Amino acid sequence: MAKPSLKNIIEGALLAVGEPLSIDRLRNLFPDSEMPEREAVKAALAELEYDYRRRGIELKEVASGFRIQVRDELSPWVSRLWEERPSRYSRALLETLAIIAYRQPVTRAEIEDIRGVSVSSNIMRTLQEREWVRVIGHRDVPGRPAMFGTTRKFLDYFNLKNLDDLPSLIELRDLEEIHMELDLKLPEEVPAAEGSETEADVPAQEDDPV
Amino acid sequence: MAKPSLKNIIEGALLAVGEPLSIDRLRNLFPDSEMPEREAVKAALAELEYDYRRRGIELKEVASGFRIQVRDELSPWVSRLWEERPSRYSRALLETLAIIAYRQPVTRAEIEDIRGVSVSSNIMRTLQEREWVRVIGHRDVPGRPAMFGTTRKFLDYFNLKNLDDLPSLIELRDLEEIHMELDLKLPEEVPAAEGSETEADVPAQEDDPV
Amino acid sequence: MEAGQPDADEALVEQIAVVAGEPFTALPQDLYIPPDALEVFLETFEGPLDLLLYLIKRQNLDILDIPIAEITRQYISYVDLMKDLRLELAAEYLVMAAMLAEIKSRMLLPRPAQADDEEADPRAELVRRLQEYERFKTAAENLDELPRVARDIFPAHAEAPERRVVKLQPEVSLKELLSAFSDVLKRAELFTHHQVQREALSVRERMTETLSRLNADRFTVFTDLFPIKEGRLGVVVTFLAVLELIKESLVELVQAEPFAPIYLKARA
Repeated sequence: MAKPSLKNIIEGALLAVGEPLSIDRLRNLFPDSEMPEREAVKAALAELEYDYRRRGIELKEVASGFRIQVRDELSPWVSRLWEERPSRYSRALLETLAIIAYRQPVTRAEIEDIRGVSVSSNIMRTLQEREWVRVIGHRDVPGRPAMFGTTRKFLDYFNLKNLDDLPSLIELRDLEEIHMELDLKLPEEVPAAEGSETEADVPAQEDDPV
Repeated sequence: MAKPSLKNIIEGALLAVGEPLSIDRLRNLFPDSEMPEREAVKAALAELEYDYRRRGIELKEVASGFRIQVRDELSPWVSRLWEERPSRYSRALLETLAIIAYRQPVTRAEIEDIRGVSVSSNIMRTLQEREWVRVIGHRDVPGRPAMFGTTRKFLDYFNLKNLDDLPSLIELRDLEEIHMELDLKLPEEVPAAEGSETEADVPAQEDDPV
Repeated sequence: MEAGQPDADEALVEQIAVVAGEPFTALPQDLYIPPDALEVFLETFEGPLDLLLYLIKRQNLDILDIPIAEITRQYISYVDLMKDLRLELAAEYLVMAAMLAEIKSRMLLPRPAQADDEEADPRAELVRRLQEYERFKTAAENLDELPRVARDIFPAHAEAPERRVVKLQPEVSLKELLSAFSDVLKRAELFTHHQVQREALSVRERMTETLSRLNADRFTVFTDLFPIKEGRLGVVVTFLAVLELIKESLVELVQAEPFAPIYLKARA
């Protein structure tokens, strides 16, 4: 066989690891003297993406790089390979994770403040064991509480490239303003809960001190 | 999207599990009412095999069924995904190498005599595998022990034109004194001499019988 | 596409509890609720804000326009129920009850007319917290609906070709080598009488070179050992090396008769 093409090597490597690889890691498959340019790697990835357009798999860019994954249209069939249903996460865990994702860096006390209940240590441990969340520093207040943030693995797991890809938060409405509007409008015209997709809300490191 | 083809479903399933699936397990991805015939599954597998003929992967039938695998030809590149970080060489190895460099041609017994301890076969093997040291003859004494000398690769690696570029023993002693002075003056600059940061925390693996 | 697979995840969005396989999407309006069902129902609240939000939503009220008196009454009756059922009741529920009671009493007080604009609605803080909580409650639901690895996303992997682990060779700096050697020297001085003296390394090197060129089976012509281009110094070094090799009995020297070519071979 002739020397394998860059595209074939990249495909082989991505399928052999089964997890995302960055462009740099892909370039490092080659000895220094043969290392392809970043542009060449990108071009090969684009070719692969094109090749897969009618296949059962797709190329997806997530936080830690590119990965080949089974198209989600196939999940009804593919998920029958596993007897066990994937585990579900409790609301407490998902709420905690959501607060960390949207409000990072955030301390445990701040999470508890938003949720109105204490956060169990179990949840914090689970999130850290799954490597979705990690301590990214300490707040400079008495007790120096740990501040939490999400990881690249979190983004990979939820198929996201960066935090901006998270669904946007619903907007806060101002009490006074709404009262004035209420006086003018019929109550049913006031949007009850803002739809998420249409909003151009800045989702990630939102920091409104309301 | 239209209903995925049988071929795409099979491809997705094989790549999602990453291990061989039998024809029966592939058929069981479908509810009873939609289960394809064995012949249809075989035909789809043959199509896949054909699709892969110019790719980095291939369809392979093994004892427990069919699996998709990365082509062997890609192994030189793909294997680099699992490169191990290099461990550091032990002090014993470095001393042995230095003695060979300065005292060549030299037998193992002579090295041991200088070091005051025995030299493990492991060390001699490592040095020869690295092609820094080789047997250049045998001393004409009982037992005809091998004599070792350094190679051109050794000089190349240490960026020396010839052995004369190695500091003389007198210079070495001066270097020591200079180092000691440096230790007193600039303690933080000395660790930099100990190789690059990538290997700093890796424990030595050479077994040193000292 | 959802047709084929049982839906695992819409669950918590709409339904409140599943009792004996039956989803409850609203609390029965009549007072009597089977105790088991009630217990499960009450346990699904994630805290006082969640319970309050439920009470408000159940009546299609706007968060911004809560009838405090009514909501407080309902809230307290739920908290009492939880106490009666000896559910583990987080202290936060009681704190919220006190807060509601306080807001209620402040709402009842007549507000001075001129202070109307400046004095905030006593509900403001509660509304802020409820809204904030609702945002993240929704965000959590959205997060739960995102495609997720192992549930909706299956990373593709194929059997790797023979998994050879490539071991990289350790790096060594010349300084390390030298420092190792000076250690040896120090020890050698301490433990033995072995004198390591200054030596012309070029001779040592040439010894190694010469020896490796020589064959044990075959003689080499003496003059072939001297590379002309190295000049006089090269000749001297090589000559010294050969002498040293002879002294150490490493090579054999043969000359058939005077002035005949000299041959060398390594000692077998």
